[in-house]
Amino acid sequence: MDFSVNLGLLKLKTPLMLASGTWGLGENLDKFFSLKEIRENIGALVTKGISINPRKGNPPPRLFETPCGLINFIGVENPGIKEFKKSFLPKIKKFGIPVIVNLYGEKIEEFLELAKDLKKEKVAGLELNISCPNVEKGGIYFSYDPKIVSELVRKVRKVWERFLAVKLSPVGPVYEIAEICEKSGADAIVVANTYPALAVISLKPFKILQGGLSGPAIKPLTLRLVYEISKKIKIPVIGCGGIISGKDALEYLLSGAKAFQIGTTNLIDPRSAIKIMRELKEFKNGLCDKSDTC
Amino acid sequence: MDFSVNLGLLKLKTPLMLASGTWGLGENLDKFFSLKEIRENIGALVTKGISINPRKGNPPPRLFETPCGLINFIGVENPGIKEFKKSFLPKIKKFGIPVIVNLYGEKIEEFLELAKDLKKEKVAGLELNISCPNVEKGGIYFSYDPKIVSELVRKVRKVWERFLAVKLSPVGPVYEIAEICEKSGADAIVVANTYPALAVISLKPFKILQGGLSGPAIKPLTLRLVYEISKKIKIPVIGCGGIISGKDALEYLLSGAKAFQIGTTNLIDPRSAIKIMRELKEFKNGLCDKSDTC
Amino acid sequence: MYQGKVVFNIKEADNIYLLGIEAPKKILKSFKPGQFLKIKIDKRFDPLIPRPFSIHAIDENILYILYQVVGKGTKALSEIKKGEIIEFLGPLGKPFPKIKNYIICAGGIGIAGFGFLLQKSVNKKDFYPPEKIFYGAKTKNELVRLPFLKKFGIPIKLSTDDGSKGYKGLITDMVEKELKKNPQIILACGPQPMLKKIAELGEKYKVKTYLVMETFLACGIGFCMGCVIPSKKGNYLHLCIDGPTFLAEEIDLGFLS
Amino acid sequence: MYQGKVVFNIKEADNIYLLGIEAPKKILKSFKPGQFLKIKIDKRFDPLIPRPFSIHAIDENILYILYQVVGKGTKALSEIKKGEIIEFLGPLGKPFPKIKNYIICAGGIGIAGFGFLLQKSVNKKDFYPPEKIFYGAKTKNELVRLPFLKKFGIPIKLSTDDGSKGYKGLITDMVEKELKKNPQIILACGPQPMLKKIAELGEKYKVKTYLVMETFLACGIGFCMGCVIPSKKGNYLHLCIDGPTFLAEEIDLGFLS
Ligand SMILES: Cc1cc2nc3c(=O)[nH]c(=O)nc-3n(C[C@H](O)[C@H](O)[C@H](O)COP(=O)(O)OP(=O)(O)OC[C@H]3O[C@@H](n4cnc5c(N)ncnc54)[C@H](O)[C@@H]3O)c2cc1C
Ligand SMILES: Cc1cc2nc3c(=O)[nH]c(=O)nc-3n(C[C@H](O)[C@H](O)[C@H](O)COP(=O)(O)OP(=O)(O)OC[C@H]3O[C@@H](n4cnc5c(N)ncnc54)[C@H](O)[C@@H]3O)c2cc1C
Ligand SMILES: Cc1cc2nc3c(=O)[nH]c(=O)nc-3n(C[C@H](O)[C@H](O)[C@H](O)COP(=O)(O)O)c2cc1C
Ligand SMILES: Cc1cc2nc3c(=O)[nH]c(=O)nc-3n(C[C@H](O)[C@H](O)[C@H](O)COP(=O)(O)O)c2cc1C
Ligand code: FES
Ligand code: FES
Repeated sequence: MDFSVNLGLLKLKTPLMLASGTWGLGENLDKFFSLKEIRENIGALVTKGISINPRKGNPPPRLFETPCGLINFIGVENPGIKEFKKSFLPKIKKFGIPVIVNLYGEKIEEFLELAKDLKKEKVAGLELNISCPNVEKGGIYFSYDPKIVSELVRKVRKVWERFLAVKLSPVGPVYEIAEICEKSGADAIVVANTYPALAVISLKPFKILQGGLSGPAIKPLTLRLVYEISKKIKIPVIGCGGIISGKDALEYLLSGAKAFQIGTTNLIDPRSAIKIMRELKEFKNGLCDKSDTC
Repeated sequence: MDFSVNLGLLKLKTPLMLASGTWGLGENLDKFFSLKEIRENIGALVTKGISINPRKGNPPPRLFETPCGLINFIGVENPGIKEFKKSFLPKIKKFGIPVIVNLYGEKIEEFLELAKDLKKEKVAGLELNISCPNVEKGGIYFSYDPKIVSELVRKVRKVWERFLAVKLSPVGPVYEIAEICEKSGADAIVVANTYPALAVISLKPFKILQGGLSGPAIKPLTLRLVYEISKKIKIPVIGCGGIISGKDALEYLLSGAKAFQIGTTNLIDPRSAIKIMRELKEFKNGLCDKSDTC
Repeated sequence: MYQGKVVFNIKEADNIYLLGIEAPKKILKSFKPGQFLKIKIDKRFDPLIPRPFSIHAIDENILYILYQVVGKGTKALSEIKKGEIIEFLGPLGKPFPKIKNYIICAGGIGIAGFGFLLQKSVNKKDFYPPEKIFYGAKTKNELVRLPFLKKFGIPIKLSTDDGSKGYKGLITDMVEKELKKNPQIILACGPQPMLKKIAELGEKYKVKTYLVMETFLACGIGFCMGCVIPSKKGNYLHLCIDGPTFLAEEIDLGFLS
Repeated sequence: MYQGKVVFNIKEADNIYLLGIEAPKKILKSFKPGQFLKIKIDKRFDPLIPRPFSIHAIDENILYILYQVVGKGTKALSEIKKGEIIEFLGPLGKPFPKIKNYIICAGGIGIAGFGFLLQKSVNKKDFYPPEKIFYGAKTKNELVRLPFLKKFGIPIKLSTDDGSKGYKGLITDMVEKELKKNPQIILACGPQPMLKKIAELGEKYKVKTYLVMETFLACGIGFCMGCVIPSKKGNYLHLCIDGPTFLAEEIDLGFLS
């Protein structure tokens, strides 16, 4: 079965991408998969968010399990672009699958600097994480401000000629942002990042954890966003939220996504990608058996 | 332990309210509780959404279970205000607990007519459901339009002197809407209604169900809204989303809610209210044991 | 909800289990044939909503449920072990209609609820026994609980899709033959295509036809309005209050897939 | 993930269970004392994330886990029956340090991981046995697996909060007495207040002190960056890669509650 997908400037061998932050920087892919498995199953690897300077991330606790979900409050811990290029990129390039670098910036300038810095590198594309506070606008999230997103995408587009995706936050003026990404020259949008959430981790003393919710709990919410957004824009929508099985992935594809990313499931089982692709094939086969139209 | 709460114009014996649509019109309360249990445990009963004319609701399927959640697509099936007043209100008044009528309208005029119609009735308060399409504005939801919500609340406030709550949708400009409800004269806001969601109910033929997501899956999302909104406004916030246990309820109270509503859990077990109040008492006792400050 | 102790949960056939729940006689006495209960599998939130099941039989203080594993709820139920406690609510829904001179048509697990009807119609007081039982399944292996059903002495006609036991073909073929000879009231429970066919036969042979329907249920007690069945009049009936048994002529079967 | 068959899952004391998992020897051979595994309870999504457990012992092709029920994951684990299959991933984390002339201090279920250390230090090759084991619990009933621990012939000092067995009081009191007489390296695992106290004693008596730490883990393999422990230098260590055993002097224990 041919699973290849065409995302404009980027062709993937399978629609499955490893979502940002759930496979570290990807340097350990070959610890859990054979090279053959990587190339046959993983359409692309999206790195953890990369910032200009190293970020040590947030204090503990950083994780909390909720009903069918996981809240994370990692704070984009990463070694910074320099170290990434030096110590990680050479390794992950060798796996022979497209590498998409997820960029984390708190000013438009930072995204631009990161994009420029990667121009000479062998990376297949960029994914702009706009669920970050914009320090120039008093910390309000990029994703709440269509104008800023427009400016951001246009400016990055000017300096970056390869595949450019924007990863949306599921809250805020989502549809408007999706349309603006398309107009501003993005090649695809990823729908979506985690949902702002809160957990009470201690009743007395009262302690809370605020972070992003991921996992099966959010699947019905993101699936709806993918369905609605992919009716509104022409560039490919990449679905991401709560995929655990091949059936989940197929639901995203049928709801309008051209490709999909898996996140939390990698944390449950690092070999999820293999399982999901196997199930997806079985499901597709099952559906095709009954008619010719698939 | 005294659990009474003061919501301005409304005093409740306990902070627990039965959420709209999850106990029908409430006429069967005494089938599952003794009168004593009702009065000691249930702070208030919120009716299913009531519209001017009877509504037969949506075609099946109306329900779908998702991971730790439930999608419903009921479509506000209800007998209409006239029948409600005639056949249901007399019954539920007798239980001796405050009755709050949840109003469903698709025009501001409809809400006003309903409010006026209830002025002579023995109901303790109104809850305005603004997660409805506004037919005068092309079907966009009331909850997406702060101006319309402001007009709606002001107008209802003029004709309704008793307790008036607005039930927010968790999507859209939520904070703005919360502040506008306060300014426009609402006595309390309920945070929140269900989350727009989608489920694939058949892969082939591809069939979907769009509706509102409720249950434990959404608790971390609504808990965050309650926490954030109750810092922003002074009128009481009533938390509602995914409460199954006394601990869940306590988390809402500690996160800023003055009272809470239980929905989906009633569908799992009609006697949930008793269980939740018992657990809440035990938890509160447990916490108080260790210090004097509670 | 009531608590019941699982006294057995045994495999009867591929994917079909017989569950025995011990519960106070006082509670069990209130159940009538045709009614159902909902079972909360355990305290975890996945699956979240209790699942509905017919009463297959009641012996003293033991409630029997005959069920088929089709999804995560029934899968989880099949993993429950003897000695564990489960919570259930019931009786829910309306009993079977009080009819005489009728036949039963059951497809697959649709047989489950008729065991209790046979038990309760022995004394011909509140319920009457059927004239005949037509019971079809895919294969011989899926025709379950035959010894139990046979002990009531009512003629049972069997069919299997593959002919591994009884008539080879659809059970509705056998029902049609019977109606041709002898038009009688039908009470049917089974998969949607079978119910549709039975409704057609009922119309064709002008006999009163009762269908036991299914929908996904949440509350099971009329609170949520989630369990609707479209009626021919254009309004909606509620399975958990008005059903699960409906007169075929009142239902708009177009919604069935 | 690997699949293992549950061969027993028995209650050792209130809330404490011993789980035996059958798995290929080839896999088990790769586990070293101090390392852990993560267990996916079942295919349901509640609980969602696998939970981490130390290896308590390995006998032939059986892996032993000693665990305490504290929340929904361990509750669900305790309900798994003999014969069921569970999925696990491991070995994860770093082994215990290779140290000589040291004492072990275990509080409550903190004893779990030391059984395997004792097993593997019998031949004094990769690991050395401790001089003494200090093991405290709330009551006599929660001091578990004593016959197993005793069979290695290492002196075991016991304490209980209520004096129902051994010294009445905190196990750290006994450790302090020992250190006064004979300062030695400490390897400790137990509740946070115990670890804090042990770290203080280590500083006071100037002995190298190793603490086995806990956090909530997601991946357990360095992917998610969720398992951080603040270091004295101001950066974060990752329990699943750098731990779970840490040198007390390197950790900023202020974050413990
Ligand atoms: C009154 C009544 C009595 C019953 N008695 C029995 C009995 O005695 N024995 C027995 O075995 N079964 C009985 N059933 C059926 C039984 O309740 C279901 O098989 C069970 O609930 C399935 O649960 P599950 O979690 O295993 O499957 P689920 O995972 O819930 O789903 C099973 C199948 O239904 C589909 N589905 C689920 N929800 C919807 C929806 N809203 N719309 C469309 N498709 C959906 C799923 O995709 C899947 O294919 C009865 C049902 C009713 C209503
Ligand atoms: C390396 C390692 C080895 C271990 N070895 C063993 C062992 O051998 N035996 C054993 O019994 N246990 C062991 N544990 C502990 C065990 O993993 C936990 O007890 C288990 O994961 C609890 O799961 P649960 O679902 O039962 O509890 P949960 O429901 O997850 O919670 C248990 C408690 O922790 C709190 N909690 C959960 N997450 C957070 C958070 N992010 N922040 C603050 N508080 C939180 C909860 O409120 C609750 O009080 C080990 C832990 C680690 C990290
Ligand atoms: C531990 C963790 C770390 C994450 N880090 C990032 C990140 O650095 N950048 C980003 O854009 N998304 C990040 N995400 C979001 C995921 O890429 C994904 O969008 C989200 O988890 C939803 O998908 P899922 O439900 O499959 O996990 C992270 C998610 C998790 C759970
Ligand atoms: C079956 C069902 C019907 C509902 N009907 C209404 C309604 O008519 N009006 C309304 O404002 N909310 C309605 N709700 C929303 C609930 O009142 C509640 O806000 C929501 O379910 C979240 O709470 P929960 O997670 O405790 O269920 C309904 C919810 C369910 C599950
Ligand atoms: S299942 Fe709720 S009304 Fe029927
Ligand atoms: S648990 Fe994921 S990095 Fe340690």
